[in-house]
Amino acid sequence: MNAHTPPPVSAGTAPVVALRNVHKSFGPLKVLDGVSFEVARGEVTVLIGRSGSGKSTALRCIDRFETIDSGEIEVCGLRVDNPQLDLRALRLDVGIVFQSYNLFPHLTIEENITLAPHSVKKVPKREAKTLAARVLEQVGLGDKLHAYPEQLSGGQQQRAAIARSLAMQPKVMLFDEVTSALDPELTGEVLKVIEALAADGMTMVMVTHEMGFARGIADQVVFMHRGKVHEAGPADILSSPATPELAQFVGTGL
Amino acid sequence: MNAHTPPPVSAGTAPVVALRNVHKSFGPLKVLDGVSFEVARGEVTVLIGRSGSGKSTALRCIDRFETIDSGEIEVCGLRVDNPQLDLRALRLDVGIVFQSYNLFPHLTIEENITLAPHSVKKVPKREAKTLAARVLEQVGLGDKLHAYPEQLSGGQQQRAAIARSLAMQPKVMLFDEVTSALDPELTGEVLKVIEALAADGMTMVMVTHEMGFARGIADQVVFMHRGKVHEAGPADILSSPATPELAQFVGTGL
Amino acid sequence: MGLELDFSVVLDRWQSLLDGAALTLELAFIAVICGALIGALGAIGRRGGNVLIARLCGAYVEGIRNTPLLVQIFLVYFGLSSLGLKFSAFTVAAVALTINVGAYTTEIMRAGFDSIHKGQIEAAEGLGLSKAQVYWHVVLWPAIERVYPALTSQFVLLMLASSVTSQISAEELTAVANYIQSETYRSFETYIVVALIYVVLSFIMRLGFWLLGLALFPRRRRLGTPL
Amino acid sequence: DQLDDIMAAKKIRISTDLAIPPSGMMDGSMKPVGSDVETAELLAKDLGLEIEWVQTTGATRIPNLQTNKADIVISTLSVTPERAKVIDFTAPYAALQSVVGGLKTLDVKSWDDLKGKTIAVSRGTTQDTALTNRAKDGGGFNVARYDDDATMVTAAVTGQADFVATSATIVNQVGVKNPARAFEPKVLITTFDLAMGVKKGEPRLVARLNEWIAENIKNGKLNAIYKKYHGTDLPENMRGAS
Amino acid sequence: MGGTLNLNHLLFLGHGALWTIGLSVIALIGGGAAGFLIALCRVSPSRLLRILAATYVQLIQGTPLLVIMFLSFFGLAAIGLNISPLLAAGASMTIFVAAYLGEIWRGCIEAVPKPQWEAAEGLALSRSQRMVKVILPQAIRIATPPTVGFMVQIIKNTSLASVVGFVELTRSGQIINNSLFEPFLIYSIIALVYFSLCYPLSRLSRRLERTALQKKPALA
Ligand SMILES: Nc1ncnc2c1ncn2[C@@H]1O[C@H](COP(=O)(O)OP(=O)(O)OP(=O)(O)O)[C@@H](O)[C@H]1O
Ligand SMILES: Nc1ncnc2c1ncn2[C@@H]1O[C@H](COP(=O)(O)OP(=O)(O)OP(=O)(O)O)[C@@H](O)[C@H]1O
Ligand SMILES: [Mg+2]
Ligand SMILES: [Mg+2]
Repeated sequence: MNAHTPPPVSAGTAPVVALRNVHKSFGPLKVLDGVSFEVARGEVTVLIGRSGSGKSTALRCIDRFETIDSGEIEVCGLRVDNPQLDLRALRLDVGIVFQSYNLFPHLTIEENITLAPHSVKKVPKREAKTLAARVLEQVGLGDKLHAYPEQLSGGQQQRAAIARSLAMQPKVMLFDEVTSALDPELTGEVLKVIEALAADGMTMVMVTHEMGFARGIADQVVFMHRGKVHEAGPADILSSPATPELAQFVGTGL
Repeated sequence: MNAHTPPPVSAGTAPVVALRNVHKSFGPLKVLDGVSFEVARGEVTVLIGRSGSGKSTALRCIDRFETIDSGEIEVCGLRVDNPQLDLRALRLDVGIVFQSYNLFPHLTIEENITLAPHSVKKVPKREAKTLAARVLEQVGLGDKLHAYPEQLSGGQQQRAAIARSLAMQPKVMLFDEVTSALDPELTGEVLKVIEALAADGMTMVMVTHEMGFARGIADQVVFMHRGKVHEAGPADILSSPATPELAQFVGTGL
Repeated sequence: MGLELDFSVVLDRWQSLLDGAALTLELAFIAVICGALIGALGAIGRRGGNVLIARLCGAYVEGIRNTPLLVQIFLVYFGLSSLGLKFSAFTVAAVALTINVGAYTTEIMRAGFDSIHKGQIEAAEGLGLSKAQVYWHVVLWPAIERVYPALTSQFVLLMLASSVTSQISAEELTAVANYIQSETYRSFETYIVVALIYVVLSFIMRLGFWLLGLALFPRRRRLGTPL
Repeated sequence: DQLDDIMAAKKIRISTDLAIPPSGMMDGSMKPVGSDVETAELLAKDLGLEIEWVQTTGATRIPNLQTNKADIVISTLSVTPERAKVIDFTAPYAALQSVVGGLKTLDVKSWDDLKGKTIAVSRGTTQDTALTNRAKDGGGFNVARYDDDATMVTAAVTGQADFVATSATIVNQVGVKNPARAFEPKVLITTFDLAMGVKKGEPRLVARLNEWIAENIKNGKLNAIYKKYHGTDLPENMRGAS
Repeated sequence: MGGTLNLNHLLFLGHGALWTIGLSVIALIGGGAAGFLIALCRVSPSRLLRILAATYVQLIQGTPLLVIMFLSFFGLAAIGLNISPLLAAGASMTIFVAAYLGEIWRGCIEAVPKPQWEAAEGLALSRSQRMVKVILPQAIRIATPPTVGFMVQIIKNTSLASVVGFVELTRSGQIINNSLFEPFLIYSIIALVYFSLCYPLSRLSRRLERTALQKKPALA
C-alpha cells in the first residue's frame, strides 16, 4: 500500500486525473492490481492492452462507475475514492463514452444530445438544439438530428454517442474504444475533433486498439497487462517497447 | 433491370455468392443502388466503405435479413430474391456474425455454441460440446465455456459470437465488422482462424474497417460508396486506388 | 327449447343503460388516472433506497393483489361508515378502485423499471443527470413504453371489474343490468345487450389508450417497433 | 309433458336461492332451511318425490327454468304482469309484506315524512320497483340499491342507511345486530303474492301445483311454515280465499 | 336465522375454498395452454392467424367474466347442449384466461430485442426452435411478474362461477353471511383465505424472478 498523504492541491501543477496504487477485484478475479498513472491538464492518455487486461475497468473506476477496493483516485481535485463524494459534481467535470454506445433508444438523436445540457446545465431548449446541431456536425452526422438510434448504423450510433458527451463540454473526457466501429475515414474525422479538443485544453483518457490512432494522438501511452501498468511513457514506446509483452502486443498488430 | 436468365447451375464454375444489380431503399433513403459483385468458391471478399455506405445492408440482403426491391441475389445455387425461398436451407449454407455480437444472454457460451449444431444439424450433445470446446479454443476462449455472455468483456463476446457461427460449418461466412472490438493481438489470431478457413475452401464476405486486415486476407476488395460498388478488384486496389474516393478513403486511414 | 328472445323490453330502457355505462366509464377514468400516479410512485418507492418505504409499498401491493376487490370495497365502505364517516357510494367506489389499480400498476411498473439496462442508467449518470432526472428521462418513460400493453390491459380489466361496485349501491352498468333483468326476467336479452355495451366500452378505452400511446411515444409512432 | 317426466323420474328439481333469509338460508349446521325450503320439502313429500336442489342466485332463477335445468322455482318470486310474460306462475303460496323501516328514534309515519330521505333496498326486488315508481311520481326520496338483503342490512347496521324497504322480518334484524340502531316498520308499501315459477307452456304441471297449494292453504300447513319463519300469519284474504 | 359462526360454517367455507382451488387449477391449465397458442398466433407470420387471434382477444377482453359464464352455461343449454356447471365454469375460465394471458405473453415475446431474433435466424434455427430455445426463455423472465399478477386474479375471479350454481369460496361466504349478517367477520375470513391462497404464489414467483435475474442480464 502507498502512504496515504494527499498531494498538495494546486490547480496549476496537480494532475487532472491521478490513479495511485488502485486495486479492484470482481469476486475472486483480480482485475486491477496496483494501477497508478497520472494525466496532466490538456494531455491525452491512451490505455492499451489485451482484451480482459482491465482497461475498461480502469476507465470506469475514474468516473466512479466501479468502486475500488483500495488505493486513491483523484479527478479535478475531487477524491473519487471518497465514499461521500458528490457524484454529480464529478460527472459535470467528466464526460464518458462507452464501448457499447448506450444511446437512449426512445429519444431522437437530437433529444439524446440536448437532454443533459438542458436538464443538468439548464441551457435553454433553443440553445441546446443549436449546440446539438453543432456537435453532430462535428462528428459528421448533421443530417441525423431527428432519427432514432435504431435507425442508424453502428458507426453512426457511436458517433452520436460521442457527440452527446461533447455537448456537455466536460473538463475530462473518457473514451472506451469509441473508434472500434468507425471506418478509417471517420476515425480520421473523429481524430481531428479530438485533436481540436486537446488544443482547447481538454484532458482525455482513452482506451483504443488502433495503434496508429494512439501514435497520432497520445501524449502518454499506458500499456496494461494482467491488471497492472506494465509499461508507460510517451507515444514513442510503441515504436521502441521496453518490455517483451508490449513488443509482442504491438508486433502482432499491423 | 437485368435479363432474368438464371446462370447454368454448375457448382464448379458458378460463383458461390452473386449480387446482380441489387436495389434496396429504406423508405425514401436509397441504401443499395444497383450493387453487383460475385464471390467465387474459396474466395475472401472484403467490403469496405464509409459508415452508412450500405455495407451492412448488402451483407444482410445476402442472408435475406432484408428483402431487396429489385435485382438478383444467388447464394450456393439458391435464388435469395425468390419469395418462395426456403430460408432455413439458405441459412444452413450461410453463417453470419453481426456487428453487435448478439450472444443469447440466457445461455452460457457453451450452450450458445452447441444450440444450433445440436438442434438444427442433430449433432449429438456430447459431440457438439467437443465441437464447442474446439471452436472456442480457435478463438482463444477455451476457458470461458461456462461463462455467461455478460461476464465477458466486449472483445471476448465478439470472439464467442464468431465461434458460435464457425460451429455450424457453413459454406459461406458473412462477417460484419467482427474485428472492431478486438485488439491487435487478437485480430491477428482471428486472422489466422479465417485464413485456415479459407484454405479449407470456405467462402467469405466480410465488412471491415481494418485496412491492414483487408490487405492480408482479401482475394477481392469491394469498395462501396453511396450505395454503389464504386471500385472493386484484388487487394492491390487498396495500394493503388483508381478512383479519388477510394484514394481518400484509404488515405485518411492510418 | 322454447326460448324466444325479445330485446324490446331491454332496449326500451336504453336511457338507464346509457346512464349506467357513463357511470362505469367515469369510475374507470378516475381510478386509472389516480391509480397510475400511485403506481408510478409505488414502483419508485419499491425500488428506492429507503427500506421502510420499500417494505410499505411491498405490503400494499401484496395486500391488494391477494384479496378480492369485493372485500376491499366492503371494508372501505362499511369501515368508513363504522368510523362515522359517510361518503357517497360513488366516492367510495372510486377510492376503492383507485387503491386496487394502484397496486397492480405498482407491480407492472416495477417490472418495467427492472427491464431497463444498467448501461442506459450509467450513460445518463455519466452525463451528470441527477437521480430524479435519470428516473424521469431514462427509466420511467422507456419503462412505461415497454409495459404499456400490460398496463392498458390492466386498466380495461379494472373497468370490467368495476361491476362489483354495484354491491355498494353504485348505479353502474351491471347494477342497471341486474335491475332490468330482475324487473323483466329477460336475463338472456339483458346479458347479451350488456355484454355488447361492455365490448363497446372496452373498445372505446382501447382506442383511447392507443391514441394516448401515439401521443406519448413518438418513437413508436414513427417506427412502429416495440422498444 | 313435464309433469309426466317428473313423476316418471320420481325426482323433482327445485331451484331456490339459499342466500335470502328467511325464505332460503343455511342453519347452524349448514343444512338448507327457510320458508321456501320447507315449502318445497313438503311439496315433494306429498307428491312422493325426491328433491334435487338446484343452487341459484337472483339472476339465474329464471334461466334455470328456461333452459330446463330446474323443473320449478320456489324462491320468493313475486308475481308481476311483466314477469308473467316470460314464465308461468302458479297460484300464490305465500305473501310478502313490504314495509319501509327506519330508526326507532326518527319520527316518520307517512310517505310525506320520507321526503328528502334515502331509502335502501335490495336491487331488482318488487320493493325496488315500487319505490322507484313512487320516487319518479314525485315521492321526493332517493333510492340506494344494494345487491342483496345482507348488504342492505349491513348498510343499515353500520349507519350508511337510515331507512330500508324490505320485509318486516328483516327490518327487525337490524336492531338485533346493532342495539344502538334499532329499526322498526314505519310505512307499509304493499303486500306481494309469492308464487312458484314454471316454464311457459306446462298447464298440467301448473294445475297439479295449484291443486296442492289450495289444499295446503286450506289445511293450514303453508300458514304454519310462514308463521314459523316470518313471525306473522299469511294475510287474511289469502287464507280466506281458499 | 342469526346465530353465531360455528365449526360447520368453517367447514362449509373450507369446502368452498376447495372448489375455488380446483376451478383455478382448471383455469390455469386450460387458459395457460390456450393463451400460449393465442400468443403464438399473435406473433405468427400468417396474417389470418394474427387477425383471428386479435379478434378473439378483443371480444373476450371486452366482456366481463360474469357475462361469459352466464352465456356459456345457459347459452349452450339453450341450443340443446346441457353441460355440467363444472364444465361450463371451466370452459368459461379457459376462454377468459386465454385471452388475457395470450395478450400479456405476446407483449413479452415482442419485448425480446430484434437482434436476438436475427441471430437465431442466422443460425438456421427453425421458427419453433428459435421460439423455444432463444426467444421464449428470454420472454419468460419478462413475463413472470404480469403472469403471476394475473394468476392471482384468476383465483379471485373464480368467485364469479357462483352464477352457474357453483358454491365456491365467495359464494359460500355470502350464503353464511346472509344467515348471520356478520359481513365484517365473514369477509375478513374470506379475504384471509384468498390471501393465504394467493400470497405464496406471489412469493414463489418473485423468487423465481430474482434467480432468473441473477443468471441473466437485463435486456438492452
Ligand atoms: N461485472 C463484472 N463481473 C465479473 N467480471 C467482470 C465484470 N466486468 C469485467 N469483468 C472481467 O474483468 C476482466 C477485465 O475486463 P475489462 O472489461 O476491463 O477488459 P478490457 O481490457 O476492457 O477488455 P476489452 O478490450 O475486451 O474490452 C475480464 O476478464 C472480464 O471478464
Ligand atoms: N432499418 C433501417 N431503417 C432505416 N434506415 C436504415 C435501416 N438500417 C440502415 N439504415 C440506413 O441505411 C444506411 C446504410 O446503413 P448500413 O448499416 O448498411 O451502413 P454501413 O455501411 O454498414 O455503416 P457502418 O460502417 O456504420 O456500419 C444508413 O444511412 C442507415 O442509417
Ligand atoms: Mg473494454
Ligand atoms: Mg455496418
